[in-house]
Amino acid sequence: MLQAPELTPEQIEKDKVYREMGLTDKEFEMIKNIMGRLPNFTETGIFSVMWSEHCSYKTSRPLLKKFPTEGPQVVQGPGEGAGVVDIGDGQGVVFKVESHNHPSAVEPYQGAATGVGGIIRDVFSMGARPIASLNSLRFGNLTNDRVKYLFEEVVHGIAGYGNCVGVPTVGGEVQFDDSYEGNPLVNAMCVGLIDVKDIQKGIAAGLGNTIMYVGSKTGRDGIHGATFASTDLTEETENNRSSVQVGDPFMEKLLIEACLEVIQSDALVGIQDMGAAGLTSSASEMASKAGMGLEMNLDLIPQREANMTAYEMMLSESQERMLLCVKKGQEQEIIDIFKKYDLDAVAVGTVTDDKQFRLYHQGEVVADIPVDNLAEDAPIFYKDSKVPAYYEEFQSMPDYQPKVTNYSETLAKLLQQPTIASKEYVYDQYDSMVQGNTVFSPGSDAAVVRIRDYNKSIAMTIDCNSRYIYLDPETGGKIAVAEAARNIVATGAKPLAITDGLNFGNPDKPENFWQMEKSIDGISEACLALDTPVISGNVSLYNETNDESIYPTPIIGMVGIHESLDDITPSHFQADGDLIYIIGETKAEFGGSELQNVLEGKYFGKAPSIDLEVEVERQKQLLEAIQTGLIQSAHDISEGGMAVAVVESLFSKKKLGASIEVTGDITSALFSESQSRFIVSIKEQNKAAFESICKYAMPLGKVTNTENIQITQEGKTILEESVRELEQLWKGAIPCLLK
Amino acid sequence: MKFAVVVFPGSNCDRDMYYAAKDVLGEEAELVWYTEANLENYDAVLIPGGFSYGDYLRCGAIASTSDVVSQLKKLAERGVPILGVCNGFQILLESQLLPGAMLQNKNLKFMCHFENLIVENNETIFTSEYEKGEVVSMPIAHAEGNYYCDEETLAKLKANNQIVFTYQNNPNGSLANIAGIVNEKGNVLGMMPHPERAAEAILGSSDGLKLFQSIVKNWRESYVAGA
Amino acid sequence: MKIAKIHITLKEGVLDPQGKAVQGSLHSLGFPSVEDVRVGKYIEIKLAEEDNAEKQVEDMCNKLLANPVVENYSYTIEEVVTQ
Amino acid sequence: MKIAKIHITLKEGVLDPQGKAVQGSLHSLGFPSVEDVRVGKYIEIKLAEEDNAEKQVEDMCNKLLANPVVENYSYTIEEVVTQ
Ligand SMILES: Nc1ncnc2c1ncn2[C@@H]1O[C@H](COP(=O)(O)OP(=O)(O)O)[C@@H](O)[C@H]1O
Ligand SMILES: [Mg+2]
Repeated sequence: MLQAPELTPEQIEKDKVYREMGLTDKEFEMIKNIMGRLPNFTETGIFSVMWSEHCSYKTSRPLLKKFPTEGPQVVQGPGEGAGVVDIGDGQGVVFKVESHNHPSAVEPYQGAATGVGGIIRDVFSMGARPIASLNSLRFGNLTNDRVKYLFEEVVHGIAGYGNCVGVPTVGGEVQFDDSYEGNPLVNAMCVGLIDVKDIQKGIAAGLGNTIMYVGSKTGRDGIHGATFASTDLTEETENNRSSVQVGDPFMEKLLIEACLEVIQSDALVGIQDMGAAGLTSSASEMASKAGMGLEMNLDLIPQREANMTAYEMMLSESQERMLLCVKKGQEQEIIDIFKKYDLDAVAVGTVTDDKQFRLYHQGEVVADIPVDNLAEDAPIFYKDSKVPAYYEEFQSMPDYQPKVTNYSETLAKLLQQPTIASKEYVYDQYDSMVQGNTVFSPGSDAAVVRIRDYNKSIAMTIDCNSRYIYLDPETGGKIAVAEAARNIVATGAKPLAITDGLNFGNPDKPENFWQMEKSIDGISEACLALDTPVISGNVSLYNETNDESIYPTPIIGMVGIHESLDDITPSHFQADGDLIYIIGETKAEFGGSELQNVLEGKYFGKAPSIDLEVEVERQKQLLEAIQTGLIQSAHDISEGGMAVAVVESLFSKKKLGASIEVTGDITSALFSESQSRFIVSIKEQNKAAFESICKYAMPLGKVTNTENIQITQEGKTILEESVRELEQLWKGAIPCLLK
Repeated sequence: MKFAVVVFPGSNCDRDMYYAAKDVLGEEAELVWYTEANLENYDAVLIPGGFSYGDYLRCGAIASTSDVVSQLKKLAERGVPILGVCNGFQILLESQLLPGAMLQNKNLKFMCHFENLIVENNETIFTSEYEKGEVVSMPIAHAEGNYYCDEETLAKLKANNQIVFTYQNNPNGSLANIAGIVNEKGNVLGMMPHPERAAEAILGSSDGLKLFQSIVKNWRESYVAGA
Repeated sequence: MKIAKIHITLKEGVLDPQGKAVQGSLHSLGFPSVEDVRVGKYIEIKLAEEDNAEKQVEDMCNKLLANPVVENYSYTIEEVVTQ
Repeated sequence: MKIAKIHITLKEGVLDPQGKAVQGSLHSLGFPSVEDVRVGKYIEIKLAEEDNAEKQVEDMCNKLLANPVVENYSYTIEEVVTQ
């Protein structure tokens, strides 16, 4: 920890102390030029957190520009606390994803909990009521105790915070791979509902207006968290325990209710949460966005610990804090609203017009920085990019041909792969139903939450198959978006927009930067094709341990809308006698497949191919068939292929079975991971109407009442299993690994 | 009929309860902040689930020390229907409006899913619309729903027919599979499962609706018809 | 200033699910000699006023800190010498 | 038989939301003299084997009972005279 006694400006320069704070020599030179003098200790700290990757996107900004961010549905694109899309009736849906990877590696319960808290604050600081949370998790394989501990505690932390704060956790994903062993990923997404007229901005406008502080007191929590999130995890950072913040979901719940009341007051000018880099980033960004300056007296900041320095206060990442800009003279209105919730709103500063970020502490000016340079002029780095050798090798390999002899055994094994197995262990711990609007809880392709008082609901999902992205980042990036959209469409909703959580290794390695570049290309292309612009996102780099990068993991969070509650479509088969169809043709594609992992213990070769035009067409047709009322159930085909998708469609309380007839190569038919495919079931009488809309649909079989899955080829049985037994294997796999 | 939904700091099923009473049931309902509560003007009181005071110390403990609880005690004596669900049940226990205490679930984890309940007693104002022995499906969502009381209390609960709901497959370790109990007088019901989350088919079950309907029907019969 | 150190434990006879779980984990971590585990709370309260501390702490335990249905409490009160 | 009495407390400087809530409640219950509340755990472990108890308890604390990132621990070990 960097601690008092504080060094003089000269010492900071001479001993290059700024390096310990994460600034490079070149950045320090830039700071000297901006300031026209040497920065003092506090100022250097302020620059270091604002110019960290986490706050400034200095490495990723050139790439983020490639994302399509516009469309008639976009009310608010990237740039504010979260993005907003229009869902009609004057309403908008607000959403964003955020990572908390490094804090979760050090203290998994609190790391995950505060990740949830942070993203919820981003959403309600826009003026929206948070209505759903999702999360995307990555761990090493569940074979060692540390990984099990991380997994259990991360889930426990998400539950502990999300359940208490009263936002249903309705969906998510968990995958396991050795590349995440030392560096788990914890990405949390929050979705909010807002009347578009109520959208708030994080601005400090109006000369002389008052800056107010609300929420938890400031302690020495997580000092330098933003910088910490922007460096590799090493033994040393493992021991840097002071970077851990503790969450208080009860305080957050009070803040939600109070802030949603406050936004109705005309005394409020702007509001922002204190996220990464706490007071520093919220205050300076609010002033800079408004084209103003800002002064704060740090003596007035509510403090939890004695003798805090200006540096500590400005860099603290204590949780559950908000910064407000309030019209001068109307402070009391704001104070009274917070009072009801036992919260103190404290005036700590004023808006100025000199565009300086000026801080006083114990009667002295402790920082005086041109605010625009601080908030917006972080250097941009154009990193080198290089095609990794492994990629060229994979591309030149002949197509991988798995050898399967026992289909039953293979299916059973696939169902027990942690990535495929039931995640009930995880989501049973989440309150997925609070607020009383959850139509589809976790376990469905996408979660569905109805919008009260209207005949509509929203579908949401979070997805990323990082193995495909590792094998081929551009194709994998397209697949990630397309797969998210498939999940949304399968429930009967029209995809609207995405948020992205870009998790990568150290960008200074040209191969890592190439993975980023290419996957962003792929994501952008798919977003254009599917008309799902990027409205918000987050970047987390330096996800490495001992020089080993994680798989490139750009997570896609997507939201869609059901134009009528009647469109809501389950993923499970519904009734005996219904016809089962497969939409989309199957090729012998096994690179990056779960089957490859089962047979070879690793992933290699080419990722499955994807044709975005075909993808769009199939999704449109399926959605039309659903909206016409022709579909009983729909489920997308993903890891494990058709056989897994069919049995998953049977894992419900309905006590049904299926008989399936396959053609061609059996291994491909059952286990290939070809893209752009769905399993659907329809009532027999809708056969003709359905076939005329879904051009790519082929009959696959029938729903039966036997609780058996039977797969035949030309009348010959190649697999017959009890659905209940398969379900037990699928449900028991993760609990069993944790024992 | 007019329901009060008492909102404590940290309550989070308050709106769900309010909508169940108002929109689904079509009765009058108001959200009442705990410090501003004058419960005299209501015909029944609903204490919603959530995490009052963050569930810190013990679930419901801090809420049970607030002034509104003394009002609840008076209403309970007067025979006003009081329903506490989940955290509301925990608050009733901590206030000693109902006997017993909650321990952590036996697997030490929060659990959220539908459970089958058996209606053990359909002769209360809360359950008269159910059949005795009827199996109903409602969600649970709690980490501390493992009901405990001493043997003497359990014997009394049984003797007075105070056990209203039991779990068909005990999920949390509750003594005698207890999911919900009433006070001796029969006008205070505490239960861990959420009837308000099971009041509309679109949410997965409408089995909870009859509970609210029972309250309204019995109230109409005793007050409106009698008046 | 005084500091009250309060121990809150589950009554004998009341099942302690957390204690059980900890015991199980300790066994599997290789501590077979563990025969029983009980998990309770330990609360430290700093008191400004000097008079009557005992009565106050007793009251706090009865009114809030312990649930008499399932818990017992005990406490000690120490004088803190302010530096 | 021995009994280990283990106290697990939050490290100084680590936020204790629970302690804060209890403090607020004690104030409104009429105990204004309460200046600070910290809530920790108190664990009692009965140990069969007599040797090496100290080392064992130390190990248990490190491996399972305390989370070294946010918590401190201390313990005493007492001889129990079996009646
Ligand atoms: N990968 C990304 N794609 C699109 N927008 C992004 C991405 N990363 C960040 N953004 C946007 O940049 C803005 C700042 O993000 P961030 O610094 O993470 O927010 P906060 O300060 O609330 O933590 C947000 O509007 C966010 O949506
Ligand atoms: Mg933010």
